[in-house]
Amino acid sequence: MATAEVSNKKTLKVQRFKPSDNPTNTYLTDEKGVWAWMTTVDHKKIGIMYLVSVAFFFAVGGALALLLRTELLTPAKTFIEADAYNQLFTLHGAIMVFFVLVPSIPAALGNFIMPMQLGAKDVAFPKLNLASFYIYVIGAIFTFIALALNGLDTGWTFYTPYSTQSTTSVIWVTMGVFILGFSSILTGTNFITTIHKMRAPGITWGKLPLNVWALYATSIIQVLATPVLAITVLLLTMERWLGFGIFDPALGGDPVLFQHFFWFYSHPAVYIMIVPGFGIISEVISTFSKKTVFGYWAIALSSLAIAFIGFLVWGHHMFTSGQSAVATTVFSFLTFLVGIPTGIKIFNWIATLYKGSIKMDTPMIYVFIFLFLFSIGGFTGIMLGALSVDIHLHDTYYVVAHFHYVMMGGTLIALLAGLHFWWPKMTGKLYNERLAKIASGFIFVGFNVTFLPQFVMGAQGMPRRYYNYVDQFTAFHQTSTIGSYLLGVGFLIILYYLMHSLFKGQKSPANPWGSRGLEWQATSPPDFHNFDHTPVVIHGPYDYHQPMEEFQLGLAVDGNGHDPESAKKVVDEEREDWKNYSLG
Amino acid sequence: MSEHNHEHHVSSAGQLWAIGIALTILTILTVGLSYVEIPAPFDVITALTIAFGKAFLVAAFFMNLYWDTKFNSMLLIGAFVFFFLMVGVTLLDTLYRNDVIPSF
Amino acid sequence: MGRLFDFMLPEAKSPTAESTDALFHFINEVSLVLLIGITFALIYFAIKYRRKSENDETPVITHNNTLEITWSVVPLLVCFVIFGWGYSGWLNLKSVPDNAYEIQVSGYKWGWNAKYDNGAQTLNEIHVPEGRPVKIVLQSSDVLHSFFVPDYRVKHDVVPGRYTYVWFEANEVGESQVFCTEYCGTGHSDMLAKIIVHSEEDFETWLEKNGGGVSGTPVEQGQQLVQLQGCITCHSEDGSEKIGPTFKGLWESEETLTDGSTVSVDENYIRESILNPAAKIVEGYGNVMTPYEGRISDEEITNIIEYLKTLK
Amino acid sequence: MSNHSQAHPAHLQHHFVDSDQQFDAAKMGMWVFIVNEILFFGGLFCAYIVFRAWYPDLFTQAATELNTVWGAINTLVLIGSSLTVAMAIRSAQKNQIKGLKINLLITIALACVFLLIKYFEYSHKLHIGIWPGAELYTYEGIDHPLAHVFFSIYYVMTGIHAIHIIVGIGLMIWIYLRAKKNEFGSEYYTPVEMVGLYWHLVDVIWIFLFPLLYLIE
Repeated sequence: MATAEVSNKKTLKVQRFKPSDNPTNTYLTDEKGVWAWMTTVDHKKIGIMYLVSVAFFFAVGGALALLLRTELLTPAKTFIEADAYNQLFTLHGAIMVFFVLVPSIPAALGNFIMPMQLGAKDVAFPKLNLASFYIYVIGAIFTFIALALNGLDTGWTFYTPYSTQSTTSVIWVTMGVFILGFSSILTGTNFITTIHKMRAPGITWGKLPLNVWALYATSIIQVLATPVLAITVLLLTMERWLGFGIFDPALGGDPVLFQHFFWFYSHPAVYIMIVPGFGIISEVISTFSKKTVFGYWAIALSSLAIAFIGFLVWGHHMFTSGQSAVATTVFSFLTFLVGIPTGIKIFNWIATLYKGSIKMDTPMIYVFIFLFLFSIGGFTGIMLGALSVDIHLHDTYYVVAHFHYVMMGGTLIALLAGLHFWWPKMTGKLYNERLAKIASGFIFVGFNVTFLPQFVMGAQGMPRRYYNYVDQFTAFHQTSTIGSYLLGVGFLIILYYLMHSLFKGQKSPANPWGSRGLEWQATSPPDFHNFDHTPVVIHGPYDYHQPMEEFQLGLAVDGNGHDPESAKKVVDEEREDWKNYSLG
Repeated sequence: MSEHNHEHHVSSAGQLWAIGIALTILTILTVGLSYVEIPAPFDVITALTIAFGKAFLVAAFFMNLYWDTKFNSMLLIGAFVFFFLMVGVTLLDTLYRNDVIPSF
Repeated sequence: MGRLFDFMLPEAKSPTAESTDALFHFINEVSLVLLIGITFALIYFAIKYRRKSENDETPVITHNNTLEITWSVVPLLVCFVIFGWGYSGWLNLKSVPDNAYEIQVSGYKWGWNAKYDNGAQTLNEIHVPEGRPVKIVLQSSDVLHSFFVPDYRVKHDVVPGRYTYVWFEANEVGESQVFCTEYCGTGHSDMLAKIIVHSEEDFETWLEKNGGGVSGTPVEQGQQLVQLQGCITCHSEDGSEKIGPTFKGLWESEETLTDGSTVSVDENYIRESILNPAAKIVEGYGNVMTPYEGRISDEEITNIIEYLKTLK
Repeated sequence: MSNHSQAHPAHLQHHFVDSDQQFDAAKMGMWVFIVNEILFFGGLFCAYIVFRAWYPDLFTQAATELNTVWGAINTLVLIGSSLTVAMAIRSAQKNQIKGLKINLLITIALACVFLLIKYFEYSHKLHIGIWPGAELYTYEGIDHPLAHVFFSIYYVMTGIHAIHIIVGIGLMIWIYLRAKKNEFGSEYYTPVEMVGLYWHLVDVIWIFLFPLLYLIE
């Protein structure tokens, strides 16, 4: 027993709780059976359900991508018709954006990890959390109904007036997106409240893990931007159904206004996808360098800066659209401003490595891959922000390559880093490190072989969304297709060893990486309530110079720490005293 | 787990009624003014000023923001700020479509 | 010149490309330097500071204000330079010289129709003079398209209900590719055109020869119209399979519609199919054609019908 | 984690430390939700502002078709209901369950009056051919080619607002039924306060809709 001084100068009676390496009672054993999972309000199980859904949709979207790339092996028809091709790329985009990238990190990994990093038992509104999962499922069902009917061929951007004239099932998908939006909104609402109200004693804003900061910034964007998407697709539905005349020029509307509405959500949505990835990178890079993150506040606040400025740059998707010259100028200028906080993060991460103790385990390998690929994504983003150059590159494969470098090379690689990092925490199992490294090699090589040629052919003038193409681009397209197959192989290897680990994997200790993060001070896999006690935090999450014992503190109380009065018990002792707590 | 331990504010009935009456008077005022000829931009400005005044009364006293934590007020103000940014930046396009070259 | 990233861009054939290309190379070269720096730092740190034992002690380096400010402000300044550069290049793309030759180009699903000042018309070919600024005034008759000429580094969306424009100055005789870069449906990737650059004299000759629009007997006029109106983008004249039913042998044939009923092809059916194509869709084809209501005169329809009668 | 301590009040959910934390979290969550409601309607207001700036004539002409008197009466009805819902929360805070129930019933009644007036306004317009969207719009009293656009915006704004009113009525019936079971009192009235916040928001939105749609001729 000892006491610890926490943020608001309150002295609490604490003791050490060392997580067991062989937990008997975990969230996985607590309630079993399909029904228990489907009705659970446990953020960990909901996170896992999201993860499985996201993986499923990623497999679907990835398979579509391979079909697309196969079709593009030859300049004319290879094996599918133009209309089918148009449907495939629309679905690939819509599924990857709405069903994979947006929920991937916040709703899957974030749901599982974030409350644990706060030392909370759950998110603030657990039932709402379950509801958002089911809203996501309902949104998905609507989309699949559309597929069963006439499909969708508008591109994931739904530009009017094509989308008001298309004979495919646009309304089903827009309703699906409308519903899906609420899933995202509710997750964001839940997270903001959780981060504000559910922090364990001692977790001040300055001791918040950077992953939580990133999710906080993400949630703000989700809450502010997603409602506008909802209203946009609602108006689009009305435009198709009743001929509202707001977006369709034939009825007196303005198609460029639709683009404003659409990108007011969809550009910030890019940050909904990438900012949580930044959080994962910060966690992993610190753990595998055993070192304090360099520039904690720079990284934390740059996420908020990105969230804010990210709202004011949507028009850079519209430089050639016919928006006013003033708007174009302002949007271009602001676009460069949003590049700066992103650059700051990259420099800070690299500085974190300096004089660290670097271990190249799989999560760290993915961080390195991320830093390389995302830098390319960032530089080409600067290229696209420059007005005159964007006129040439807009809507070519250069843009396709750019956003794949950011979304796949950034978000998805960060997701893989996070998945490999927290896999032992989530499942209590270790995976095959050798296979994991081989797979990461396939992914790195495959990715670059797929997308580097697209930069070149884009700059040469190859437009995106083309079913047929002129002969000069054949070699680039074929290289790209081969790369996509390599990527596919990489993902299959990952699927194999993760499944193997799940059923036959070696048992993981509570904290296999020696991380100081609070989530690692619970058992692997965690207890139903995450912690057996109320954690008390006295050090920052990356204070690797402090002994591990001091990261394992909790309120010292008889029983289980659930007594509401215990949190308020103030013990009248000096700060130095806590150091004398018994380690037994 | 932070920032709690405050007393919940209980408004007096008189106070609530006073706000209700103020809102009614403002409504009658704005309707009345709509029958008065006010030159072009100022009619909208007056109507919106009154609307914002009414919204302020509702938010501050019916929704208890006046007594609540500052953060909730910040949320509300933030929402309006982002709304105005959205409208403002959209208008940068829609109002200036005819200028071929930016006129600044 | 021989810049490092020359291989990425097509050869520039208009002065409008100069500023764009210079900036493209500048950003690429700066990025490459930074990328090499980042990659080198990553690899160097990973090797130099690799973990030697699980008990490694690491120094506590929380931040360094000088460094933070440097790597915030320097990139910011570089970005300002890029912004200004891009902005001035873009202003040039917007400022059409006064002496520009104007061509009206209309995008439709799926082709480009060009009209010249003396009434000449061309389909999917835009003839321009060499060494003289050309302003292409763009309009769309159905959905969004985008007019893109990689050789000139110009692009603009073609918006229904509005006029937009691009300008360039072709500096050598030859051909340049035009792409549609705004997704517009089934034939999006076939919505190609060629810009054909003539020397100044050749262009005048060409213009005179093709001036005055369609001419000749009704059948001849009809033949020109199916070209200019873009019918042949989707309907072949020789019986080959395209997006819509072929014209060959169409006249007085029996067509089965999507609802299972049949219709015999006569004047009124063809007229209806031009003005309101959605009314009767032939089995096996999609409802993708743009209605020509308001875009074609009765006389022109009659001439087209006369021409179709000849395609046995 | 099985044995909850005896001091636990029935309404306290397991993952909160105490009632204060639970109340604060709920309230903050509600405010975040209000933020996204504002942005949701914000999209519609944005469309309104853009079209109004483009076609000021259309808006002044078309607004004459809207009945200012009924609009004003509806505004007063909603303000009244906001007052009663505030009184309901006050009653709950002071443990006056009877007052809570009466105030809720008055609020529900006023909300129904609002919908009734809205119903008459809608049916009159539909009757003379003012339908949302170009396909159904047949009214010829407004000499402007884009008259249907104004009414599309009018219907979607007031329509979504009306859906919010209907949801609000449902929520208040739910609160009323829980109040009848004596679930609320000065110790626990979080749901009453949350529904109250929602209802005030619906009121605030109407406070803006009314002058923008009805008072611009």
